[in-house]
Amino acid sequence: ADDGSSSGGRVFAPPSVRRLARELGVDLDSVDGSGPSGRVTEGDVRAAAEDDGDGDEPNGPRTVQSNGKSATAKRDEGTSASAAASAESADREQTLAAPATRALAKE
Amino acid sequence: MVVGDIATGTELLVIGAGPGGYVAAIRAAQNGIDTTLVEKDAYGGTCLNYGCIPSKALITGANLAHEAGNAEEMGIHADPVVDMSQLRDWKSGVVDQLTGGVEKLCKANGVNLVEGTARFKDENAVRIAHGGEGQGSETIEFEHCIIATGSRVIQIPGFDFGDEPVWSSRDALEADTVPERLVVVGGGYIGMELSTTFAKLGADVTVVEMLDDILPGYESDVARVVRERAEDLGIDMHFGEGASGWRDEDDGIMVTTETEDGEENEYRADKVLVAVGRSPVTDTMDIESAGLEADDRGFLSVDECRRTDVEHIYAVGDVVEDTPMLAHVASKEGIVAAEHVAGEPVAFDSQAVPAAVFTDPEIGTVGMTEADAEEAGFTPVVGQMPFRASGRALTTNHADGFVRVVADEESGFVLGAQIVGPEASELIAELAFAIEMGATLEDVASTIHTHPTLAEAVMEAAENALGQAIHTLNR
Amino acid sequence: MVVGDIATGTELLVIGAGPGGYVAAIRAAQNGIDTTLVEKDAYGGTCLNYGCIPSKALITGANLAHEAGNAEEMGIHADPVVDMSQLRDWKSGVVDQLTGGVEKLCKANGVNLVEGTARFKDENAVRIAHGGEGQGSETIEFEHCIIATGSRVIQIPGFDFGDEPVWSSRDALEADTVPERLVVVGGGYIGMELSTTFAKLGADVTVVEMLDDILPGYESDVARVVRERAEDLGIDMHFGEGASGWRDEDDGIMVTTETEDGEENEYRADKVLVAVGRSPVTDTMDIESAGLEADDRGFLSVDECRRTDVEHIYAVGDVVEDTPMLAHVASKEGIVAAEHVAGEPVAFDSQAVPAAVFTDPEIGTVGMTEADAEEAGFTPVVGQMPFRASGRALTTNHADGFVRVVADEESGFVLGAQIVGPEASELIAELAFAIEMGATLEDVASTIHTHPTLAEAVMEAAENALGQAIHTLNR
Ligand SMILES: Cc1cc2nc3c(=O)[nH]c(=O)nc-3n(C[C@H](O)[C@H](O)[C@H](O)COP(=O)(O)OP(=O)(O)OC[C@H]3O[C@@H](n4cnc5c(N)ncnc54)[C@H](O)[C@@H]3O)c2cc1C
Ligand SMILES: Cc1cc2nc3c(=O)[nH]c(=O)nc-3n(C[C@H](O)[C@H](O)[C@H](O)COP(=O)(O)OP(=O)(O)OC[C@H]3O[C@@H](n4cnc5c(N)ncnc54)[C@H](O)[C@@H]3O)c2cc1C
Repeated sequence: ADDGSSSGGRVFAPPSVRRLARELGVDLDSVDGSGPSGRVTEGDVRAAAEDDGDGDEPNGPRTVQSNGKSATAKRDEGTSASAAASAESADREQTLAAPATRALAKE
Repeated sequence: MVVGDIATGTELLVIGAGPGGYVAAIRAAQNGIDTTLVEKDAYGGTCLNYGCIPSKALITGANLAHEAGNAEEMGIHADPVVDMSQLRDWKSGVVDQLTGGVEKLCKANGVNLVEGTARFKDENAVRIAHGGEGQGSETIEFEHCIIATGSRVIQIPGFDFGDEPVWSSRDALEADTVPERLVVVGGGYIGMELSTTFAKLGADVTVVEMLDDILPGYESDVARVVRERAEDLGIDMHFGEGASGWRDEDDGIMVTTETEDGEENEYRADKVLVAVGRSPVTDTMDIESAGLEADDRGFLSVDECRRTDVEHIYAVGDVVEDTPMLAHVASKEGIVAAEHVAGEPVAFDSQAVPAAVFTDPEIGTVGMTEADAEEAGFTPVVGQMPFRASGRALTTNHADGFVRVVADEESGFVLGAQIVGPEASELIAELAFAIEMGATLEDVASTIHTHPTLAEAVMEAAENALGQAIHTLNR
Repeated sequence: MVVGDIATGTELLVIGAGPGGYVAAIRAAQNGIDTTLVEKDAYGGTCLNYGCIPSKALITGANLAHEAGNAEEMGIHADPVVDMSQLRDWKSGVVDQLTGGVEKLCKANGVNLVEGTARFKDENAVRIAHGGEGQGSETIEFEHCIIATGSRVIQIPGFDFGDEPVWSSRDALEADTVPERLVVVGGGYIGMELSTTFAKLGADVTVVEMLDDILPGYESDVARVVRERAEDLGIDMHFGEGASGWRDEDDGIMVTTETEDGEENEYRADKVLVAVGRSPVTDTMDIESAGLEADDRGFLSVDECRRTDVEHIYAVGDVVEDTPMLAHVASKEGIVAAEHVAGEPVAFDSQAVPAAVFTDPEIGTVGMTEADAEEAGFTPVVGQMPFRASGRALTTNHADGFVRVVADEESGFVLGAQIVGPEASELIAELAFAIEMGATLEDVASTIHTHPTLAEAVMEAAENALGQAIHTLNR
């Protein structure tokens, strides 16, 4: 994993992962990325959220009801998902991993 | 018709229906927010009516006519005649189709549309003046507001857009004849796009630019490809000269310029296009009444959710400080603001903003240059692929330019890209996406790219940065 | 000149200098492997000499002439005349430039080049027969070998490519006049690319296809866009008919076809192009001597590193079973094989292989269709964006077609994409990359895409799949 210093202090993570971090109140700067060169994955963010304990306040905006659904509530189902479900999504993450990730796995 | 003042309320009021405002309004409505969109002129704003869309339509026509007329080496013999007023009408048809589409899409998503000019009454209300005499006005109260009033063209001393020979970009896009001689003041992207267009349509074009190259802000090897092509097209470029005025002549006009050390030059012309920039429209709607203040150039400062200093009032698009004045930036900011109003965990956190210039050839850039990367503390590695080594580029007969990828040497993360060449505006998309994804050079290099395509050059530039390009020599 | 048989040795022998072989040879040499490349005909193989490159060059010429001659609505009035032999010469110039480049690149990277035809002597040696009488032969011993001998056109009963009116794709690409009437046997991608080209150049084109639509293998709504445009171009398409033979007539030839229930039809023509497929070249180099056996159609089976059953002999490109017969697949396989020889931890593990068809409009596809995704056990969600709602498409006057993105509903992972429309071949690159990266719909949708570009339609298709497209209605 990358210590961040070589990367100009920037965190490398896909948009969906950045959004998830905001949702779960995870500070991306403090996450150790498990992807190639320290890229932060969805799994890393979820793990960081678990480590922080479940009671964390998301640093995102207030939750409003829209179309009868709450954006934060939608995502909360994801966080409280069973261990089995997250294992499954980790599997998928591996099979659908990026070229550099697959190369890493082979080495 | 309503005369007098009646008050209505809305959860979200969006002021301005350009790519910032209409996109924000649609997205907010999609999120179940009761949304009202006010526009004083035309749906689609500058971009659809007087900017991106009409300029690109004319460029298509100019390119087709010019290419077909200059393809003898390919065995194509043609002498195209362009009927400029027909070309203009076609362009207007495209604009109408799109602006009509915007209106329909707003309605279909449930946005309330109001025509008129908005001015703030206070922090929670605007007064809307409807166009025309005696059309009255109405007050709209809002919980949230998004300011998306865009920008207007900058006028310079000595050139009044009210005068017939003085063109703004908007006038140029409305032209129904091609001037014989056109002087273009300003070698920025709008100036160069229009210079190229009119040169291809047959005008004798002279560009006058204060700085020492066209396309300030772009690296010199990128600008050079466009400058050399402009020279081939017969465009006469003068650097280090500022336009000082113009006067009528027997035959057309005379445009005068001045160098820094006071030397004067004169250029004969029929029209003079002034394209020196745009400034934000924040001075015509009493923002002070809402407790807002613009900076000295008129921009509004915002936080990462696009909130102004007044928390429930957002600003997006050309009025926003620090982000580039581009349509796709306006739209992204509009989406962020709208989703934030709806309570989504969003931020304007894009790692890189792509930009395109539709000159000949096109330019597409995103993220950091090599110099930027160094400045940001990276040790950059750079890979390049010239289009003259691309099979697809040669088969399209457009092989000038190159793809350059900038990455962090140690981690391999892609940090930026500069493309100048055919379809550069499209090709930059993959690299913008790569940067957003936190992708490495290896990710780009080992993805199969279809043969024969220009996109292969993107892959090869990444391979070149890794020292393993196939179709160009590695350093 | 060497006459007689001398033996030399090489670490890696690559047979065939097409996009599979020359790319493998260059990459192996880059990795420090002593590499020899044998080619019997022309550097660049089918692709550069008789396939991808010349066909795309002619398409460029045909498109330009046709578009310029049909742009009255844009105010462009032209009556282009195409000098076919000049167009052909220009095309040949492009080919020469690229094949010359391949030769130079091989040399610059240190590949030993040998001209001649290779046949296996045993598992570790080939004999090279040099072209021409009395040129002798040589034996080359190798540690590793990569077979990249490509494919040849399939001939059908009743049509002998030796006969002057019977064209293979290669003959069509060498034509120096446009036949007045052309019958094309086979509505696959090569048949349709050439039908479109010749129709635009002025031929009366008739396509005869055994199956019930053009472009078998593509979804019907994708094929339909191309079929309808082909109809507009005056191409006459007949389905469910197989070509049975031809005969000379007073004026040209008569091509006869037969339907499944024995009905016969006749089409007058000047030339008949047979484009029914290609078969691997594995029957002319004594592969048995190396202990190899091809399947009944002539293909070689390989493992994920492209090794055949004989461990130190690899096969790449059109000779390989199961992967599509495409140039970029050949190149990727060549890279994998070369790097494997060099001891790198590689595999042909691409998640999806993009493919393009350069018809009017173009097609670009990658990965799974909705049906594929269902079959693979995903619950697919699909998003679509029609080009007629794209500002950029309208300004280019090419607004037929759409972008479709297929994803897994639960995870959002992008699984596939189908694009038919302008620059589809280029636009597919971003989605191929997205699939390789394991990106989600949200990743694509929230990446800023430059305005106005066709690539925005990719973003909007992803947004549509998420139920939040701006410029098209969501389901
Ligand atoms: C010639 C030209 C070419 C361009 N080409 C490109 C290009 O290729 N790509 C690109 O990304 N950008 C391009 N741009 C820039 C692009 O047009 C702007 O960045 C974009 O339009 C900004 O969007 P916006 O929504 O912020 O503002 P605008 O599009 O300017 O829209 C603002 C809207 O607000 C309305 N309005 C203002 N005040 C009020 C009020 N008080 N009440 C009600 N309504 C009000 C205006 O009438 C207007 O419709 C070009 C610009 C020009 C001039
Ligand atoms: C008209 C047409 C258009 C096409 N368009 C496209 C397209 O747009 N995109 C795309 O991806 N694909 C396209 N293809 C397919 C593409 O050309 C092939 O997939 C590609 O060339 C395969 O590469 P290869 O290296 O496997 O074989 P080839 O390119 O066929 O090269 C094999 C080489 O091996 C040589 N050789 C054979 N036997 C021996 C021997 N015993 N000793 C020495 N040398 C030998 C041959 O002379 C030849 O040069 C097209 C094909 C055709 C015919």
